Amino acid sequence: MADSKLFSLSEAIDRFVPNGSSIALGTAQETLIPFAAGHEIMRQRKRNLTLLGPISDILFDQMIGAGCVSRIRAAWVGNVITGSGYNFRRAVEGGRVEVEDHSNLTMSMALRAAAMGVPFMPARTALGSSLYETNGSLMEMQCPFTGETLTAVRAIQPDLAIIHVQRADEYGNAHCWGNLGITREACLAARDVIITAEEIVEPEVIESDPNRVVTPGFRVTAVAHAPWGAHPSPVPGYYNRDHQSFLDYREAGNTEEAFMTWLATWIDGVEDVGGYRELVGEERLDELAIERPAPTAPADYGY
Amino acid sequence: MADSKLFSLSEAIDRFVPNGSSIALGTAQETLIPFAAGHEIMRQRKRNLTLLGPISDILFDQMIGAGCVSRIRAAWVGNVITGSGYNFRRAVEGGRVEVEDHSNLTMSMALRAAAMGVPFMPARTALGSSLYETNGSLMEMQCPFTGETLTAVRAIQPDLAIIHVQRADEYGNAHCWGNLGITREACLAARDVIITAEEIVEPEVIESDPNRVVTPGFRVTAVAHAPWGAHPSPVPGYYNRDHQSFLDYREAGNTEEAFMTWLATWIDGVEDVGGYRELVGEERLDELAIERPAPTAPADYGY
Amino acid sequence: MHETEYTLAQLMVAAAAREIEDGDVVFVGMRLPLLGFQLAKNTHAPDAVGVYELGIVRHSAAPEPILTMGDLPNLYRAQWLADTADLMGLLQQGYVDVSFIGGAQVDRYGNLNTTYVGDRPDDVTRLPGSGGACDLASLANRHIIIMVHEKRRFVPEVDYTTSPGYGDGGDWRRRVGLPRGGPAAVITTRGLLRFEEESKEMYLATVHPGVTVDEVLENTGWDLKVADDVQTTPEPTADELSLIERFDPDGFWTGGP
Amino acid sequence: MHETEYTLAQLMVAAAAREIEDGDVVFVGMRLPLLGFQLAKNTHAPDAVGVYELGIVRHSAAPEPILTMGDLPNLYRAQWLADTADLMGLLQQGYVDVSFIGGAQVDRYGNLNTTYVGDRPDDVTRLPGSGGACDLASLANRHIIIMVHEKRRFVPEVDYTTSPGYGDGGDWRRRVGLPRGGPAAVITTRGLLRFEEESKEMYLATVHPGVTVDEVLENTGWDLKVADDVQTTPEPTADELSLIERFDPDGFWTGGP
Repeated sequence: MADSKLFSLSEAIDRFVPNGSSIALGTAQETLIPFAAGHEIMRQRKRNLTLLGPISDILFDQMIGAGCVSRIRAAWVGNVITGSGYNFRRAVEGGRVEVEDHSNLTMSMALRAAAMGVPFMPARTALGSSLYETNGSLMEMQCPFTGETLTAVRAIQPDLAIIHVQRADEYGNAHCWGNLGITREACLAARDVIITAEEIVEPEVIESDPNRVVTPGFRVTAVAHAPWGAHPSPVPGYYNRDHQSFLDYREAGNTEEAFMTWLATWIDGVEDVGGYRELVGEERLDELAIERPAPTAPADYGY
Repeated sequence: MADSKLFSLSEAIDRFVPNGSSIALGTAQETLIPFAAGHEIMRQRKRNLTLLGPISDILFDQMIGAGCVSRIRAAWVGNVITGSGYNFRRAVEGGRVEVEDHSNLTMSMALRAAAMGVPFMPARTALGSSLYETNGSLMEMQCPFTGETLTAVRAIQPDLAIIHVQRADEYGNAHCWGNLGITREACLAARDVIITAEEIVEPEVIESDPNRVVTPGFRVTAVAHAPWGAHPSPVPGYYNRDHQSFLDYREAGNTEEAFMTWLATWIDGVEDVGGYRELVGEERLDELAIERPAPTAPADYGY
Repeated sequence: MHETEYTLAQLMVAAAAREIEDGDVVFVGMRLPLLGFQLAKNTHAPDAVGVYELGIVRHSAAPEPILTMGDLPNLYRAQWLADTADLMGLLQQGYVDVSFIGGAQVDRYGNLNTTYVGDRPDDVTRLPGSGGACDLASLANRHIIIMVHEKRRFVPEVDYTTSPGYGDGGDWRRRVGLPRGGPAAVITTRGLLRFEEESKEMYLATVHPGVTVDEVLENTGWDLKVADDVQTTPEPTADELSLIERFDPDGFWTGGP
Repeated sequence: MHETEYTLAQLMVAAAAREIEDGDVVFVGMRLPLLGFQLAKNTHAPDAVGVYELGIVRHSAAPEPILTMGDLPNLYRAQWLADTADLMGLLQQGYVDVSFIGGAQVDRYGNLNTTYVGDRPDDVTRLPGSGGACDLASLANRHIIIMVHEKRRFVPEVDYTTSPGYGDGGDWRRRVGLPRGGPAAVITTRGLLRFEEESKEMYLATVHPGVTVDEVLENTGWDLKVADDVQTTPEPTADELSLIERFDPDGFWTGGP
């Protein structure tokens, strides 16, 4: 059997996220956002990172505020239910962060191109838009067969994809369910994949349903156990979205000072995701619990 | 709620498979081959069909032998465990069937291009091969970013995709598991989708696991109940591969005369998949049953 | 702003719902459209299909109120949970009938800006960006724009085209290679605007109850065309209001102005 | 053909297994390679990963003998069941270390034909076609060819290049744009052949027990080069034979000649 890939989250981030890395995260968009991993990256003050994603729901803004980020290649950075991300806004307006402006479609095609091992993907979006002015990964092209004008999207191969899943085994085999966003493409495109999981389970659990496996285990670099590791975003089967945290964050990001207080409290003020959970408080977490379970009808893989 | 899309298999084929249609089938390759649907097409003597697929395990050969087919766009046509398909061979050598020679990769990209709504997909395969001489859907191109030489694969939009699945509801929502081959692309690319299913179940069963749904129900045209509808190919969770049928078929296809006897017996000699099951015989089918069930670990979609 | 028995947001949600036809495949966006789709589903468009960029396709309505499309009730008993790319394929193929997007700036041809306001690179305000908006504006058969109607937002020409409308008018979309679509309506805090058949220039179609045409013109940054017979935007019915309140019980999106 | 305590097919399976290194990602083909991979997994390459074009990735060996890659035991407890396109992505990215393909015709540069034998369009024999063979020959880091060694099959130039080898030799692959790879060995019914470093021309490396070099030359359609020190292909060990018999208990693939 292969060697275990199980690490503590802090060790996984320390070993596999060098300064200057390009990282795809938040790939499922509003669900399964790897907040615990992002927070550990902030705690370790990684530097000059490039963040890749479709829409990003406050995690990118937090990592920018912590000074970890020099470049963003994404479709949307902000706070989904309140609007702007103020650290992002200040960093861009202050010229401290470079942005490549994607749409959800161009970002998914950039990662799919890398996942397919080809240098670009053709698309029909963004023609006539200003995205061409602020995204060097887009180029107009003619279809070799029909002559139609298309948008060629250049492949983006992340150094890392960091994803949060429901359950994984210690060898990197993981089950992920719900809306997948661009998670599959990101994992297949990335050189290394780091998985944080609500639960670490026996390999038999994962092997019982190979169609639910998010990416082949042999491509995964590290697995870390991070219960509530996607809070305040929702995890299908585990907990609901903590809307209040997103609402509170609007104030936290509002000014540089306010954010420094937030950073000192929620990141540097706790040791790990366990400390974070305590700070959120059991009562608050209990309110997010799944109250109406809805298990799947079984499928059979026997012979 | 939407209207029911449930039809008898014979009515579904009669209504939705006009002569001259282009049809993707056998998209999971060796598993879940829609034999019952293919046999009904033969029974109704549909004409001038174009068959699309990756590798095809004897079904294409049978449909060619029945005179239903004028064109093949596929990567491989034969009998996987014995080799050549003799009806295919005779038809091509006699100039009665036109062939566009694909590889599994070029066929999957041709369908994915249509599924993505773009006129082509770039690939790195087949450069320097003779596929270019017998496949007008391939063209050399340069990457607009890197200048690398690539194979552009032209989109193929089938009139129909016909797939066999484990279970479906009457509205076209279906669960399919196992190796998927190019099934997802074929369904998303096709104008119409016909589904044959081992079981017709309540919508709640399908809705309990939306990640296992093979294609969105609103894109499906018809659903037909066809137990053992993939025999002699295997169906995960339902029955194993009937190797003897594939071995027997080698002789059946060997000469035109032999095939006419096979056709009279297995297609025209039975009324439907029910009659086919009787002809195969209960004892033989029992031997194919799943002896070692292996149910999946449940996932939860509650809130 | 309004002194009636419904809020402006509720009026706009009802107007958005009316843009959806039964059987439509709707690419549902954030905020008010999220409610507009649910309202249409529960009134005149029971067979509409909702597509959400995260990778969700729904035929039934979510069983509980949701604040955002990623809330778990919106995944429960979905028709399909898949990859964003799969849904982008539906969009590029032309299967999406209508979509909704909001913005910070719009111009007379319906071009929308949600990225940079001001002069790049130095004197600019940075906004969140496209998300899926550029894709929806490029590829849906029609799209609906939701706007706060202010002079600084209704400008002769947007500073940045995040989501293409009709460019500089006429057959611009065909010329740049967009396969179809364009904005069908702009639902604002003051009225509802549409686009001329040939020129593709925006014009005022209806004003909301209590709003005058002059008020709209004063709050538009160019010489806005006005329909010959400007009507009043229909008020939400009692049934519509009770449904909207069911979907947004705390008035998070549709509470008072 | 052979009068020993093992069959020729068993010898070839053992030779195929030896081409797999531990940790390799192996794109497993039909017939003998199916057994070669299982043999390697159970001997010197326990950490090899098997990839099957149908959409299967396996780390553990199948729990029961299988006749073909689509047999349900080959799906049971797979590491991943996915789309063919996903695996083609692994292949195009360069993650596949080694693959195996068979053919009807091969030439001195390892170009393989499994599509048309004879002169198109009139005087031809039609074979099944590429399947995934063209992709594996184009994109795996190396591929192994399995052949019946007959003069009519070992031709100076193939009638149709289904699966590119080294074209006309030298740096042909780079010239036509193939990103990597090429045949590393040809395992035949008479011996094992490899390719010269520079010219990429095929040469005889080992002959199977009981086969002479002359016999190989007589059955090759061109003036085949021969290694200075032609060795004898190692016979399968008793352990290897018992494993092969476990994977192919009825001798379907490895029964007598």
